[in-house]
Amino acid sequence: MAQQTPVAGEAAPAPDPRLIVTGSSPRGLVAAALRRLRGGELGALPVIVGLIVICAVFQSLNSNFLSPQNLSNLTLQVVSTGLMSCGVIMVLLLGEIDLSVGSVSGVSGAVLAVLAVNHGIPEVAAIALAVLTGTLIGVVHGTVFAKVGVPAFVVTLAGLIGWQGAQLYLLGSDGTINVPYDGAIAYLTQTYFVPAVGWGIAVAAVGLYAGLTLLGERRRTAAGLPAKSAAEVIARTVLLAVPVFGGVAVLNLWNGVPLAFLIFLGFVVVFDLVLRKTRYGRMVFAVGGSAEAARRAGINVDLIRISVFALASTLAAVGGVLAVSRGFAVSQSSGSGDVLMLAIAAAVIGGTSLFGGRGSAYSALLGGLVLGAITSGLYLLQMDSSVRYMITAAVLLIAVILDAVSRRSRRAHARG
Amino acid sequence: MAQQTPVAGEAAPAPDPRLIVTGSSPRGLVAAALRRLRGGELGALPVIVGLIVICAVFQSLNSNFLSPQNLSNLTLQVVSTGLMSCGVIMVLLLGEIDLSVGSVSGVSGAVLAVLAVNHGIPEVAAIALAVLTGTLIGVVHGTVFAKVGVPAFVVTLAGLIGWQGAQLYLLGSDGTINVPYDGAIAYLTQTYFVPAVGWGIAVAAVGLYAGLTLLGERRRTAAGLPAKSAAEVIARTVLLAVPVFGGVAVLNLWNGVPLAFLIFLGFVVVFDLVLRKTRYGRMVFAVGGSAEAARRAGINVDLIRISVFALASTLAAVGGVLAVSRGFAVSQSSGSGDVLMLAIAAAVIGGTSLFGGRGSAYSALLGGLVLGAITSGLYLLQMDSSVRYMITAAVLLIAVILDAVSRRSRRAHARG
Amino acid sequence: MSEPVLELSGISKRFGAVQALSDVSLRVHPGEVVALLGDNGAGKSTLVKVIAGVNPADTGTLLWEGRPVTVARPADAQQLGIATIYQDLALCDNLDIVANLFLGGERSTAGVLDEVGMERRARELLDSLSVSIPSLRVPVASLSGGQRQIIAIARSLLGEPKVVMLDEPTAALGVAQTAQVLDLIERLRDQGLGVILISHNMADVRAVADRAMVLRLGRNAGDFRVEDTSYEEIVAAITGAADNPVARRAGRVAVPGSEEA
Amino acid sequence: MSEPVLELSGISKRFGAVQALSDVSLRVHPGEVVALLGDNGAGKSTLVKVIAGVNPADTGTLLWEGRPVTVARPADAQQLGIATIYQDLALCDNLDIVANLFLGGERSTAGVLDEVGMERRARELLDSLSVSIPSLRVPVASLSGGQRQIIAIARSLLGEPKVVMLDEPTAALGVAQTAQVLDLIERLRDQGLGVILISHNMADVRAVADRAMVLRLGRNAGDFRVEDTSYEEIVAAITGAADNPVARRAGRVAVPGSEEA
Amino acid sequence: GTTTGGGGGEGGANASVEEGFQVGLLLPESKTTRYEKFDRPYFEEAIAELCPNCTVAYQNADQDTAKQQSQAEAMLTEGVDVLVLDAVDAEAAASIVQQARSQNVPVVAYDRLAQGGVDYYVSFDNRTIGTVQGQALIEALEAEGAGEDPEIVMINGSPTDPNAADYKAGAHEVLDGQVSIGMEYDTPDWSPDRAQQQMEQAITSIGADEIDGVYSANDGMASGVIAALKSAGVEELPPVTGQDAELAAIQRIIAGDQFMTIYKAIQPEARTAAEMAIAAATGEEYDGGEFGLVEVEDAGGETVPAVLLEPVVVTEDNIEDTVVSDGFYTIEEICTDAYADTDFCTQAAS
Ligand SMILES: Nc1ncnc2c1ncn2[C@@H]1O[C@H](COP(=O)(O)OP(=O)(O)OP(=O)(O)O)[C@@H](O)[C@H]1O
Ligand SMILES: Nc1ncnc2c1ncn2[C@@H]1O[C@H](COP(=O)(O)OP(=O)(O)OP(=O)(O)O)[C@@H](O)[C@H]1O
Ligand SMILES: [Mg+2]
Ligand SMILES: [Mg+2]
Repeated sequence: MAQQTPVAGEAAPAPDPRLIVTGSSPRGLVAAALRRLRGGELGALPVIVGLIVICAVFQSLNSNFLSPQNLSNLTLQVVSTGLMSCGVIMVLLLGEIDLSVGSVSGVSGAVLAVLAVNHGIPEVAAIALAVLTGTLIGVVHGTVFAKVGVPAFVVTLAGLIGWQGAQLYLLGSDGTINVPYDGAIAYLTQTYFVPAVGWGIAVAAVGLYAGLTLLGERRRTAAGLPAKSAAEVIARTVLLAVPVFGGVAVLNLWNGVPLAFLIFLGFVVVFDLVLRKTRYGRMVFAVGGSAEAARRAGINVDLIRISVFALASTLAAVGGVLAVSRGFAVSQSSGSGDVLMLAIAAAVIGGTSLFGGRGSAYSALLGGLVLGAITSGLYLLQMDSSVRYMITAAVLLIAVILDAVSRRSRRAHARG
Repeated sequence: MAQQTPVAGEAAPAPDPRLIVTGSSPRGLVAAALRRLRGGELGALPVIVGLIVICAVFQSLNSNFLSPQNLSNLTLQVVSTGLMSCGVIMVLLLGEIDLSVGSVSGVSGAVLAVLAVNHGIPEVAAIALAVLTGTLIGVVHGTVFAKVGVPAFVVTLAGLIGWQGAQLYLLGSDGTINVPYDGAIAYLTQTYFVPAVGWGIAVAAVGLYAGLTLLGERRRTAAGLPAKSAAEVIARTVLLAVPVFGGVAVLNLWNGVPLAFLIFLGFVVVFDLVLRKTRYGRMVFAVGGSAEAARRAGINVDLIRISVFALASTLAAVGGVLAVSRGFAVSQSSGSGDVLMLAIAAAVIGGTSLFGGRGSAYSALLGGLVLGAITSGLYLLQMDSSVRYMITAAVLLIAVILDAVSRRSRRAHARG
Repeated sequence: MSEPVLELSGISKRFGAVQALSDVSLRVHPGEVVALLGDNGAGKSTLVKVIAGVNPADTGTLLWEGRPVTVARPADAQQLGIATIYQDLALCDNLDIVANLFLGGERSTAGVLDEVGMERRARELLDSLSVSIPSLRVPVASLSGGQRQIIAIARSLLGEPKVVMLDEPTAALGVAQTAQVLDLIERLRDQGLGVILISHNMADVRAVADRAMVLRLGRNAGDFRVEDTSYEEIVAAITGAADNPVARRAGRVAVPGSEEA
Repeated sequence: MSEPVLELSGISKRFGAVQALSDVSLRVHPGEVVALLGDNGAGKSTLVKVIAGVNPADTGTLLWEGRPVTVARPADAQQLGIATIYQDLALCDNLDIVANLFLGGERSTAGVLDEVGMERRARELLDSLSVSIPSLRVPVASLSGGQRQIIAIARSLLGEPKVVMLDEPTAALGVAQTAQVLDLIERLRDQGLGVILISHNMADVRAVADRAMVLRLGRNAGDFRVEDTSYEEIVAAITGAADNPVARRAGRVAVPGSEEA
Repeated sequence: GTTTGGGGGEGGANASVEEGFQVGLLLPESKTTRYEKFDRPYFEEAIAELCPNCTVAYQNADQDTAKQQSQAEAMLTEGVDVLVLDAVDAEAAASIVQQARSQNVPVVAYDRLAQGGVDYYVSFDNRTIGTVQGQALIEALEAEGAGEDPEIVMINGSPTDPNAADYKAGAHEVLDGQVSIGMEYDTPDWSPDRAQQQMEQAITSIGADEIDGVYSANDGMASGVIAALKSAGVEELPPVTGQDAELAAIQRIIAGDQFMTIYKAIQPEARTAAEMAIAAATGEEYDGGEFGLVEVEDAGGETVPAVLLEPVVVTEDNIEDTVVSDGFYTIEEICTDAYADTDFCTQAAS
């Protein structure tokens, strides 16, 4: 029974023979993509497909849906909640939750309006102070959570209630405060760039992406590490260029690229880079993956937690400022209602896990667009609220089912 | 340098010498309690202390707070959300979340009113159908979550929106539907037991507890297992008897023990027993602790998940029925607003973890009473909404800080 | 020899870009201890999970007592009579020791748990494995690595399996506990069970195994009768080379009791 | 002998109702490998966590190069120059191999990670430990038990520690990898580092350790020079009895290569 | 054995003005300005004047039916002698009325006719308000010469707020047939942000130039509507309606952005409620004072003696005669820096 079939010995540094490598030929790229599709490692693709399906359906029901004007509105409609989502994502990456973002956006908006309108402080200074208010609030939340040990859910629930009280208190009995149509505040959402600027930004963005990626891959090759081929970089650049240039072209057909949307995109890109490319981002993921492992690695877990809550509230405040800018007013109901739910939902729909350590800043953009598109489309179709609610629910489920199914196949592979 | 200090050998079955055993003398019990206090293993104690502090403060500010009438009202005020909380706890134990409980309670209430009032179906049958509606909804949620793999957050968010739509649709343009003041529905919350019945129930409950515990401990002793001493059982019985008899005495000073509160207590006790004493409850904890370990142990994880969501929605429906009973009406806003947040918050404040596998059905009772007491007390003190919101937030934090601090010391001991 | 109780052939399993198992076959007879050997990452645990239904194979067939069966879920494997001790133990950290021991197989009457019976049985079982655990009612999260491993091993003895798979069961165990587990494996063999033992400890393998099956980079790399094979031969099959760090180290150091036979 | 780099005395630690350590002392000199031995649950890992600042002691003093220090957090221990490999590895399952290797000590310029540099260094390090890992960019959750352990070991080599504590470092390792790690420990000793090695494998201990410190039920139970002490003496100290399962098993079976020297 | 129903409690028609007693005031929400800024202070003033020894207990329900019920219970616990109830949901308020009755505490329905047999009722009728808003919009459209069949957008209140349905029904009564309704929305939570988004979709769908007027059920949503129109680059805003006479709305009116708002002369309403409350608590008959008493029938078929007040349309032309002369707002409050150079403020300053 003793039989022996020795395998040919290999030097350790040789690539592992079990690793399935696909060439860099177009066929190889497609094969790799297909494999990832079957393996459930699709990243954001299912949600993007979901978004495209939603758009196609609404467009077929109402031809105004994909009109430049509607798309232009859509970009502005998603900005405020999208920014809050961006902050929520940071907190979700930690494996925690922030219920206060809506109230913080409301109270920051109230601070802004009270300072700028009632106290006559220059609008730019008022904006800065409003955002700072958000930061301070976040530091308080983070400290109570990290240092005292109150669960984040309870801390931010108290924030949700308490800051709403502060907002009512600040606005006092007058309630709504109007802000001028022509100041720095209004400028934030009322500015559109002329076509040339839009094209310039698009070219710069795509160019930068291609350039930096190529450079990075070249450094990897030089260091003897596996790197993406030039063909793959080009393919990726093209995949990025299509929506960017397409978007700019469509927006230029209406008023141009809106400043507010660029601000939102800017935050998303910066947060994505911070999360993926910096020590700080690495530490956030580490704490979210295993706070104890991070602590044992010498990471100051408390500091990371406090800073993340501070960032989340800061972004909520920025979102609040943009909401004031867009509505030319702050009222007692600013930031309440379904704002919180939408901000968290956008993050989750975009693919960020509620359980920590997995997600990306782009979830805010994608999830926000999915939710924005659903609302926008249903308003265009004009239905009874009851029907609208039910259809929203159905579309929401459909938008994530593709993602869920692919994730499920991934889950079946996970080590338990 | 070779020195050897052998330790005296011990037979394996002897109790481990490192285990610190305290006698069953009163002093021993107190010592054990103090040790657990320092070790942070306090269970529900910090929250109970928080509740007592809240009550003392409000009573000192307004002497009506602890009046029999107010306490009687308080018991009824916590019932509906408390029942929802009870269901939420099951879902939290799984490590998931259910955002739909408010909407499910609303839609069940609407089903109840439409059937009983508009269609003239007997009220008892309508109640049964309304609760069944909840169960079916829960099965749908659970199935989409467990089988399709959509995250529970998204499924129940869709539920939150969709079932509210269904509620609006059911109520139609009429909006609010009133239910009779004297039918089976109203009976649920309008019934108070005469003093004798209240005392009877109290005696039966305490007696049962003492009897069953003694019996259980005797069986353990017979089996040669470590058991609680009779002194400890007596001490525990006394600790239970004080609030039970006290509560009955106070409630009897007003209208008597309310049926609705007994229903709530009944659900809490039954769920607690199910969770701690049955195979089903064990499996729920196992799935919440590690779904993969549970699966490998041969547990049908999907079935557990579906059943838990079904239970949560069923309880939400029961809560909805009691809300209708208490308000004599169902309206388009039933179940919306902060109902959801309160239901989840009660569970978390009561000590159930958001991360699964840790908690108890009593959280619903304790957390519900904390929230109810805060609200009730602040109403008695009559403040501006803005101030009331801020104080609610502050009191909420205070109520859990003791728990948080003790938990933090426990956390420092946890294996990472 | 009797008919194999479990026979696998052509098993392949892929995770993303990694082909963890390619065309692997394995045979276990009743009353036989088969050691599954291989370098780190060779695919041993993956094979165990395939058999246990945790991660079903992409392709390949599984014969149980001669009949082809499909094992799609862990419950299927348990039904057949396969008990598994996983390398990562698969315990529920929030549950106490008794609850973990009986997980999925709780003793109950009409759904109500028989806590007293379970605790007594647990106490007996753990005492027989000579492990000292202060209290049976603490969550397993607070146990030491070896204590956890003993819990996982004890668990597999509660059913009435026909095949037991142990994935590095003694990795975290003390010398006394290891000896007990080796005794246990021999008892299982004597009772006519098929045993699959994964271990990196050649001494343990040589002590209890009848046959050694070597995996290398996800493929079969040899099948030896342990009695007839030298330590060096097996190590060479595992590392895939006669010149390996073990041999090099053995040539350099000469400490009494180092693992070469 | 030189001044101890690390010296503990009177260390006690309690978890709830369990007194895990009572009045324990320990000494490590530079260039010395101290084996910390004991049965499962004896308190070895607890002692390591006390030294590493993960679970600070209730009472007791800690001298570092003769000075009394307090180690309240893991970062404190790292600052002193103590590198630790934990029994439960303490990896972030969601991060990839490179990220885990450099966790807490990322190479970066102005906060921006130097991924290329880190990945190259990681590749070198892992190759030197002769472990085969298909790709460095997969989350460690998907690695085999031994691969994870190697990651944790490699991690401790990245800093410039003065004392390295290894809590059962070779438990999940293959024969080749174990040999590499033993070589590594010897290299560390030769570089003048103090090493605390926890292992249940007596062969490994005898191969590399200079001194053996035995814990039993949370108390010191012997301190031996490995060269001068027999296997039986150490096992007796660990199990607390001359008549123990190991001795019984040794008397019963006689398989070539079983662990008695 | 069980006993059904409440019992006990003091109160009832035996209090006296000389000794004083406690009046409970229950208001529905704090997110529109009027309740905390006007209703409550006016009511407290009136009580202080009419019954100096009386005290007023006050609660605000934050638009939550269950909360209002709890608040009412707290007041009954406190032992109030009469409840003045502005119901979140007039129908669902029946349970409060029921409970008060069982403790012999009379109830005055304030602003909204709570069901269940209240003792008195004073209000601006919700449906009438909708009618008045719609009428004003039609007149404005005619004045602007919008021509045949003008196209409007309707932004109604919250689908979960029963009062919103009343406004909506009242407005439809006059608007249907007179104008064509291009788009119509119910706005969750009365949210200005939602109103803005809905308006943007309406603009996309209809085209900014095609919209001749906008019916917005309240001032908050009007602010969102105007923001949407402004953002779409509309220079000449079509008439936009409102309700509540919020300060911000008055300012938008003088700036020419909003066409009208509904001003409810809250002072007389609050004073009437105070008079009714005192009468009910002391067991006297209330005669209706200067407005006269009418009888209305609630949904349960019970007749309730009531005072019905007329809502006032506020446009740029009558600001001074309404909100300013009533002391609702001062010129200084209205004419902040941002509005100093509007026609209204320059005139007022001169
Ligand atoms: N869920 C998974 N996803 C991706 N790759 C995986 C997964 N599970 C295992 N692998 C890969 O498959 C290979 C085999 O892993 P396996 O756990 O079977 O090794 P092993 O032989 O048990 O090693 P060890 O002796 O270290 O336990 C490894 O390279 C591992 O990275
Ligand atoms: N966080 C904790 N909470 C409660 N008890 C604990 C905790 N950590 C360890 N213990 C207990 O302390 C004792 C010593 O555990 P420790 O992990 O130090 O053992 P060990 O010597 O490392 O054993 P092994 O060889 O099995 O790893 C055990 O009885 C264990 O149950
Ligand atoms: Mg393995
Ligand atoms: Mg250990």
